[in-house]
Amino acid sequence: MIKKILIANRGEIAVRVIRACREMGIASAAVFSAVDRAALHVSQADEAYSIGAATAAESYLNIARILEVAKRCGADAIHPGYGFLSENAKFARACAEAGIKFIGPPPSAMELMGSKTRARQAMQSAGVPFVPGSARGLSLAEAPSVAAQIGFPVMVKAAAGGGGKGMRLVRTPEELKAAFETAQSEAQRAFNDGEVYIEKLIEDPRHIEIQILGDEHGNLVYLGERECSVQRRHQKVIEEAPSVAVDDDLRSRMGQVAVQVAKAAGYANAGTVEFLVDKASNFYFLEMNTRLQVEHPVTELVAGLDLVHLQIRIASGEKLPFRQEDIILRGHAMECRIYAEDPDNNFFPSPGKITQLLRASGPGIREDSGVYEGWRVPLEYDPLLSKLIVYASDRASAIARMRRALDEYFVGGIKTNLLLIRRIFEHPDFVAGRINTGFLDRLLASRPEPKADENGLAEIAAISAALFAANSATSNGRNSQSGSGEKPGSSPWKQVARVEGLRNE
Amino acid sequence: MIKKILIANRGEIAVRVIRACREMGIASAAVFSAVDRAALHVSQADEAYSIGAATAAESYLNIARILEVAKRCGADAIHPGYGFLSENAKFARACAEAGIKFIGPPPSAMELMGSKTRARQAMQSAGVPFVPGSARGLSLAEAPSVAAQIGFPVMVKAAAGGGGKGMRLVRTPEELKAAFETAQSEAQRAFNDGEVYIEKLIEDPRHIEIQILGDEHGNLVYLGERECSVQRRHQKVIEEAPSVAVDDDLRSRMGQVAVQVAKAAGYANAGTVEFLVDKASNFYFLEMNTRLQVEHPVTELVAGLDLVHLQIRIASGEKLPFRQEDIILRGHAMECRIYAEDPDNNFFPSPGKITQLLRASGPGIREDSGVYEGWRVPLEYDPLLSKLIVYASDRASAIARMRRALDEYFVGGIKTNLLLIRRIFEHPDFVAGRINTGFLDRLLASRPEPKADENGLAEIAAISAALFAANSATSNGRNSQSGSGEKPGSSPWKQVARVEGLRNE
Amino acid sequence: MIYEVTIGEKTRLVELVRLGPNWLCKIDGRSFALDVTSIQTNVLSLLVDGKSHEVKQDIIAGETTIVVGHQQFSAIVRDPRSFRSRRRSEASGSGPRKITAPMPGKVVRVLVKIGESVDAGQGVVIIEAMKMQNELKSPKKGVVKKLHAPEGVLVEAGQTLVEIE
Amino acid sequence: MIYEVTIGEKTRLVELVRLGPNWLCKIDGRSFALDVTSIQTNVLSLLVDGKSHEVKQDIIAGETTIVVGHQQFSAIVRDPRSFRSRRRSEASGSGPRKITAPMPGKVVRVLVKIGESVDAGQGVVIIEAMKMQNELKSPKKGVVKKLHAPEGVLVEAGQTLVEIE
Repeated sequence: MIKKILIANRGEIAVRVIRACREMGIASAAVFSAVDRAALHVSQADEAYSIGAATAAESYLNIARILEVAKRCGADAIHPGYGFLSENAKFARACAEAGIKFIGPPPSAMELMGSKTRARQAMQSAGVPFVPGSARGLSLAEAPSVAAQIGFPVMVKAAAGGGGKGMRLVRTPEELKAAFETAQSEAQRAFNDGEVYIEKLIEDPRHIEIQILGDEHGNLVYLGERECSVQRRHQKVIEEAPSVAVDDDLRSRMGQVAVQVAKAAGYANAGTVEFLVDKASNFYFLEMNTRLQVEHPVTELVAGLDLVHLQIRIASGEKLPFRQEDIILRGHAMECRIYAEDPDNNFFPSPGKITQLLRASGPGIREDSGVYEGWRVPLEYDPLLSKLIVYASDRASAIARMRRALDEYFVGGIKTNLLLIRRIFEHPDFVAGRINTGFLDRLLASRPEPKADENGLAEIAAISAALFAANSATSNGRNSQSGSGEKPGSSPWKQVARVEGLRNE
Repeated sequence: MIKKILIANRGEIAVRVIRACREMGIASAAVFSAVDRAALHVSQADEAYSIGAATAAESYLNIARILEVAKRCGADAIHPGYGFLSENAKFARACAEAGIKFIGPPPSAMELMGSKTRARQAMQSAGVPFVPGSARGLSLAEAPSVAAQIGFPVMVKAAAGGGGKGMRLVRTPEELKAAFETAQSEAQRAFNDGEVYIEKLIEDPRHIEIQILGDEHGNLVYLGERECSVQRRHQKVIEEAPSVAVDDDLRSRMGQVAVQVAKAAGYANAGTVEFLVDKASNFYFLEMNTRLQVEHPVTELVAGLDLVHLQIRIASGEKLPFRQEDIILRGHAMECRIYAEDPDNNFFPSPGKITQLLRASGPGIREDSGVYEGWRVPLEYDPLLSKLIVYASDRASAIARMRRALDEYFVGGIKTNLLLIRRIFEHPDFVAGRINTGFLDRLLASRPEPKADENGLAEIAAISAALFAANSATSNGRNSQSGSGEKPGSSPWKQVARVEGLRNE
Repeated sequence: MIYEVTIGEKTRLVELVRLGPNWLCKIDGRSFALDVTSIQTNVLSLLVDGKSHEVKQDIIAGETTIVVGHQQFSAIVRDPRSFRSRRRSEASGSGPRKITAPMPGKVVRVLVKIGESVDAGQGVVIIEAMKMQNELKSPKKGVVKKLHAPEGVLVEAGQTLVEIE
Repeated sequence: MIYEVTIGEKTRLVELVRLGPNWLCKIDGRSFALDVTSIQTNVLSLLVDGKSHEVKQDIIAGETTIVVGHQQFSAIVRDPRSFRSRRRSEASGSGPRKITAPMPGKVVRVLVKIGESVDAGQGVVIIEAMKMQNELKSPKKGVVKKLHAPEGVLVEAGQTLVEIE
């Protein structure tokens, strides 16, 4: 078994891995940049080493420095978390050369999946379903017959593309020529490469992914799906397991394809195969993420397993402790990502000091957090503060539970997306499971429902604002925390509801 | 469905029920005594009403006052929690008379189980196994043959007994006469009733209980067992599910007996049937608790169900949403009860202000708490602060996870039993599952293992004590919270590990 | 104590009077008893006629938000007798206007010079945090009077960057 | 800064010297660099030669506990230059002794009178909390000099109840 793991990451995922190490009796070594000395992962780890300046390139992406620290402290393995170096095959190779186990798939699988074209070739020859399309550059002359064969509507896409440039939606054969030419010239201007291809348009697809797990002895299982359709600019906000769109039959078919993908890539350890799913429950391979995902907890909750423990056991050379038929999925789990960002101001990040942090707890609540009250969220990194995750016996109960948890959760001092999350959890389409990758953009484009001022809450807010002002005037700047604990008379607020009692009698 | 529930309780269980109400869209009404205005259940409920003085008899046990509040606020049901009025049949009847649904079993079942002798008669005629014994007062002349029939060792017990008085252990026939006579005269003196009976001694029994759930339409299921052998003076400290001593066969036999017990009592809603289990896996009925138990969360975690939700559905007249064969138990759950008490000072309660509260979180952690930082734990009630509960795929992982959670958990300002819990979770017998009702007393009687001063932690503690003193001297009494967030230069502790970095390069 | 509290479009006069250990509150011509307990810093428990409200206050860059249950309200509180709050409310009228940083960040570009004329809505400063850039715009037509934060400096939320007159 | 810290039977002299933004610590004749950051009130993060320690301090009724990982230590800290701490350490020697409440509670019985002779270990006061009673005993043979808390009063942890001379 691995004895000491260096965690080449920060934030909630670093804390997540440190907790797993502690539970497994493995020493954990954190690394930190100049602005992260006070970060939670530093104080929670058994060891912690400074690795450079705030800029990620000089610290969390600094391969040489990280390997140097790993060697110096005697770590026999590195967990890369997600983001940063987690999908960097060069880093994985450098670890291997330094005699340090990289907790993840073999570099060859990372390289294969890191290349869109190589991945597509390999997966197509393994019989994995792709969005129907020409898969190569076309001439205008070829376009009509290819499009007709695929069936309208189709997308014309730049081969060198990205970011929506050189991309045109074509609903009828008549529109094809004009769209094709515009896309070509746009692609030429944007990428200096006019090659375009045609792909079937998947209307209102869902983004559904399959968690797979493989050991280094060729055993592979899938742990069900995650529904990740609630996203903004490909940034997932809410994930759940299972998906309302996936029944037992579809789950087993998607699961088997995901295992096939992993097998074709020579995969080991934890990985995720992403699919688009259309309204007719056809699914199409999108890509494979060769790492632990942010949203892995929802799978953990429905499967009753700990994926980080399993990652470490696999990296230690152990065999998977179960076979496919032993996996029992039960109940429903949902995760929301709490970001330090301001949805009312174009999602601008909102770093700064967390002056207050009230957390949700009780039945069915899990919080994977990387922050604490009093900590100053630095400017330099991803604004993910924590993940609030719920488990319940069914989807409706999970939604109700998440709403309850959101009522309890409060972050003071910085802006967060908590109110937006609340809006999503109250949206009738979300509640009914009618979600697809366009859901959140449509919700953001619509005006928030002007809430009926239920129970005169605005009046309560006005009174409260006055009470807070009176409190700070009375306490005259002294720290008034713990009014509850004050002896009668020493606080402007009294403990006992005498007046209330009298009034009602 | 019930629309508004008054919670006739306080502390963590009141908060637990309020959370369930919120998740089910049911209004919750809290009640509070004069010292509980600032308690968590008051601020978390939708409504809150003062019900009287600090003394429980004048508030949380005040049936008339509670019913008056329930009627005034329009509650259509009352949840009694555990303790206080939860097993008071008179209260349940008074609720029914007031037209308010008591969320619990019918009063007749509470009365039956509240009477030791009536319960024994009813259960014996239903074929429920009891500890073998005479079950009635004996004369000295009858004693030898009865004892021989039961088989030594036996206990001679006062019929009117309690608290160990009039109780004698007899290992051989020769000791019987003297022990019988001493027990008789002790019973006569203590209870003014010399009647004694003989019962088989169950050596080193385990305390194992079965959770049952019944609807008001005659359907009954069992949800597996809880192992509650770690107790001090019949006060449970740690509970877990499943028990290492229970295999599938024993579970189904105990479960069926528990369902039989409930059926014989005309039981509905949640209840617990307690058994003693001997080394040969014989089990004997002890009593039935006609309420939700403190330790219900461990069952919730392995069964994936919410017992309070189900209690409310049952009380609303719904049928159980599953049958026995639908219940899937998975993984392992453990709970420890965090008390405000001082194990080093004869477990004396330690009320007072919680000056700091650092909570455990992350994978597999649940906390059901009734307290918050800054709250002053009142003198008047049970010292249970919160319950720390873990779930993992197996018992060894659950123990490791609880240790990790205990590392994270910290209560400042008052004494707690956290260190004792830690000692239990490190004890080789506990880790191996070799526990019985005498385990904790034996552990307490033994000296704690003098810890090797691993890694010079005492030295680190000495340095830290000096640093805290220097910090408070430097900051000169000002609130130094949030050193982490201070700008460089304004705090005696610096954010960036420059020296450390220099030293290592 | 009397406060003028503006929430949304509506300004209410809230009068608070001590009544034994509790408060009597007058608002919009009605009075009622308030049972108030401080739970933690910035968290109050209010009991009003049996209804329990946990209310939280958050102040970011001088702006007050009040959270009641799962509703959130921006509030402006004025003490009508306080000189300071009067002055502040005047400052938000016409006359010179300050452009402040909406969140902590780094000033990456200053787009104007002192004395330059700017239109309402014209970009003035760009600040960056967590790799996202945000262009701050002039709230009015006017002339750049002062530049407080040169390119490259780190600024706090609420810090004045530019003054437009 | 120099402190005398007693943990268990052992008293150590801890010298802390500022070294740039960090500290140099001398203890038991050895010196090493300390990288210290305050995480929250009463919580420090210490890095000593790469090892990370989250240490917590808790003070109950004047007694300091230091928690390092899952070990807990009672600590007595003296500033050798401080008059006040010298006096306090003298007070714990012979001479008059105070009996203090170990936790908040209610004084339910006072078992002695002023001027009464008491033996070491003799019960002096009974206090009650959460329905449990606790008899406080005299730490020494002597005479009751003062009674600070009559029957029926509520007392705080650390409050002096009786003085024995």
